[in-house]
Amino acid sequence: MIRKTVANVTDALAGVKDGMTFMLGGFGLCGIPENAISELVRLGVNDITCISNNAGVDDFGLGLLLQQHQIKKMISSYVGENDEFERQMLSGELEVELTPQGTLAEKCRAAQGGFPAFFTPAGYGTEVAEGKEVREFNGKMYILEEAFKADFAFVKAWKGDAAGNLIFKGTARNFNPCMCGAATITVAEVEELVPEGELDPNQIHIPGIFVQRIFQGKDYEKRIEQRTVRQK
Amino acid sequence: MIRKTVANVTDALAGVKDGMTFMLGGFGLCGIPENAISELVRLGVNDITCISNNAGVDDFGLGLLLQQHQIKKMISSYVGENDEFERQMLSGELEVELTPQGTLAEKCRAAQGGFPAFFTPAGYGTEVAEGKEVREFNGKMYILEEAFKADFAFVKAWKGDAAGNLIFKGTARNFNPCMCGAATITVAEVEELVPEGELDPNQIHIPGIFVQRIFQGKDYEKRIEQRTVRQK
Amino acid sequence: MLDKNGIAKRIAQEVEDGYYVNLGIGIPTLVANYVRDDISVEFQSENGILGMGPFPIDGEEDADLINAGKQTITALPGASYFDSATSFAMIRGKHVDLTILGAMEVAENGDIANWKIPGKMVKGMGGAMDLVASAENIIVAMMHTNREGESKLLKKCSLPLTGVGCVKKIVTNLAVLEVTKDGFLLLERAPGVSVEEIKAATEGNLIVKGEVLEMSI
Amino acid sequence: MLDKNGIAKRIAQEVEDGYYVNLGIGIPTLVANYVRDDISVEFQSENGILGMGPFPIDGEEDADLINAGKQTITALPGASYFDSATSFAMIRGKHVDLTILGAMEVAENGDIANWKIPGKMVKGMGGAMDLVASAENIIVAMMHTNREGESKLLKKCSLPLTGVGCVKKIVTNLAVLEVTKDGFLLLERAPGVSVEEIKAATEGNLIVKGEVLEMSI
Repeated sequence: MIRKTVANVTDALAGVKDGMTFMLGGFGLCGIPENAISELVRLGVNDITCISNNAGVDDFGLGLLLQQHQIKKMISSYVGENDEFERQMLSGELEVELTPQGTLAEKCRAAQGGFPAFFTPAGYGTEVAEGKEVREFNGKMYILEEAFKADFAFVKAWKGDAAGNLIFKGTARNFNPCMCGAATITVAEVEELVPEGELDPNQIHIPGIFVQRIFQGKDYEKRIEQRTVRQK
Repeated sequence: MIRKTVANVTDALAGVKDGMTFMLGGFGLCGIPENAISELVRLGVNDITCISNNAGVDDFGLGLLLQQHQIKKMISSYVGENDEFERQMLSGELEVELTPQGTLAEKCRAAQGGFPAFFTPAGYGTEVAEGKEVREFNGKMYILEEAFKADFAFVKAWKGDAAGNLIFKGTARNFNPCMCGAATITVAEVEELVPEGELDPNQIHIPGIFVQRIFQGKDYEKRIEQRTVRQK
Repeated sequence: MLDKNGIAKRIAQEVEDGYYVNLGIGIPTLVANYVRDDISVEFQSENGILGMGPFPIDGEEDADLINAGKQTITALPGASYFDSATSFAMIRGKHVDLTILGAMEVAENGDIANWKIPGKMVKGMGGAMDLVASAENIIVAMMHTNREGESKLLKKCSLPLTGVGCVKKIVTNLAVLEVTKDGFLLLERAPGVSVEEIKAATEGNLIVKGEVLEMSI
Repeated sequence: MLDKNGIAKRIAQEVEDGYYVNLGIGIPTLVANYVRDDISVEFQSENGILGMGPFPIDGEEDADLINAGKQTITALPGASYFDSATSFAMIRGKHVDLTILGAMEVAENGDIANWKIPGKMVKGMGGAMDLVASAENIIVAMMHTNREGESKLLKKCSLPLTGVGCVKKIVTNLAVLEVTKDGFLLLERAPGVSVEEIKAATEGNLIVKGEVLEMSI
């Protein structure tokens, strides 16, 4: 077994530099790599490009990096929950590339799987298609989208082992598996690092080959963005 | 919950006709839809096109359909275990389209996921690339491959439920998940049809939305092609 | 005239037995509350769940279980979780039978705009562009006019598009309309709303054929 | 001169700590037996397992657990199973560090042919075309000549290609060779084999620089 375990978040983020491109898993605040984000704030790396479906909220998630003006460019599908984001974007401080959510996921998977490009119908006839190749297949129009390129992918899983195998939980899975192996170095933080051989090989969501470093995360807040309930 | 259960293999294959294109899961004899194959033999449908990684052996798997000369065309990556296959191919009785294994898998997944085409490096500079678009991305050459089109996909899973959710076992998984939802109708046969709600939603390999019909298979032989062992 | 729940209630009538349905944020989310309980339907949320259930009972919220609107939810028996690429394989691959989403503007040719007001508001398209480019059956839930009373059913969208020629049906607070090659065909009036009122609130070409019945909800 | 196990033994020396390795059918499969046990290596089989172990103990074979050669195998702690699309994502995405496969012919420019003899034999390429088109580190395990004594290390392949300019290193029963832009660079001789014998058995351009040492296995 090839061991991927590192001692802590600092070791996990070794090599992170200004100007790099990062992928960050999560949907809203669900399944975000909280430890990696905190460490990026602590390290104070600047001029970064973040590929992440959302941009967090003002005081949590990627919002923490926005507060410190560490982000130069965001590549996301939906950023509607963050006032500071909207302010920086409309003022021109922040460069923003909005990408359809399914295209965002597939551009990650293309990078993971060695596909340079793929055709998708999403965005045909819209701003998203501008400057991109358009082609008809079987009477329907598609646009050509290219794989992402990133230096680090930061993902959050539920359980993991020393081999880097990952299991996600509920809808905290979202973009996390798609980003594993889609960057030069994939860093996985897990709620529970289990002894080797404990995970059923049949139930692993992401095989360790897609992960370079894994560590036991801590102090997860797992903040809920929209607490909605019904009465019994 | 939307119920996909049908009573037996005969109901599961309702609508199967001469001249159709079928996808069949499995790698070698591992994870093949034994019940569906037997029923295809019984029905005697002819002039069929089969998309399957392998062609079985002379007296099992797809070899049973070859014996009856039911197959007009095979789309496979490796057919080296079947003498009758080689005979029919070299004599010109059988049309054969050999496709790189990773391309075969992705052409299934493209059909499943609504991608009309994708670029892959496999086969560049070889016979496989003949007549196909070639393009350079980042200094490397790729060829454009299109999604499969099929009428039925026959897959075999380990466990399934009435919603059509599937869990595969070991390396019997192989092409089966890739073919689910990649044809007009996906038929899943399972070793164990479990009561609804029994499968952990976190451990489902294929969500039921990709499956139209599911049934409890029977009399699985699960033949081993190359029994290799070591001494204790 | 319908309120938001009324719109949701009317749209719920469009949901058929055996449908997989994707509900957008806002009014569409309410549709789940009104689907007949004698049919089998599964709700897909593009963040990665099929078989979504109602909101959790107070105290049983799970941070790892939300819908695309970031609301806490539950999972029903037969549910499954999956990653975002698989989720959009369901959508792009036409495995989802019905998509219900909101809109800022719809044009008489079926174009839709719902993600951006240049210079003012940019929330992003989320999964909407994938949904409208892929789905064969799209129903838009929206108010017929904006706060200034201006029509949102237009000859041509003024805002950046989300998708082209994709909307099939629209349910507003005033009416049910079908998008045809000649424009908005008026199918039903909301209770107490006249054809004239609907005409006045519709900038795009409105087609009225024979008597238009009041919807029953 | 080496036998098949000797070739496998020599190739095993190329396997480094932390490598994910894909082994082809035939001689490559034997390599697993000779990898040093003080390094960590994981074997990937393209039919859907990472962390492949040795053959099962007699009586413990599992029909649902095979390798790409259809042989029964076992899984080691830390193993995982996955579908074919994911398996080739590992391969195409360059996550596999070393690919070892057999060949019918290799050309001095690194072209390889191993899937078809027109009109005679067509087994198919299996995963080989994906592997050779994607891998950055490919070692070919083969006999230096065919049964008729003709060289299989050619100026140009005569059989239909599996991949172009992709082979980096070749280990045969006679020698270890590196594919360079000028041809086959002779790195090592098999025990008891002379440079002249290797020259005679190599149709493609053979480069001999200085003294060529005998390999130590």
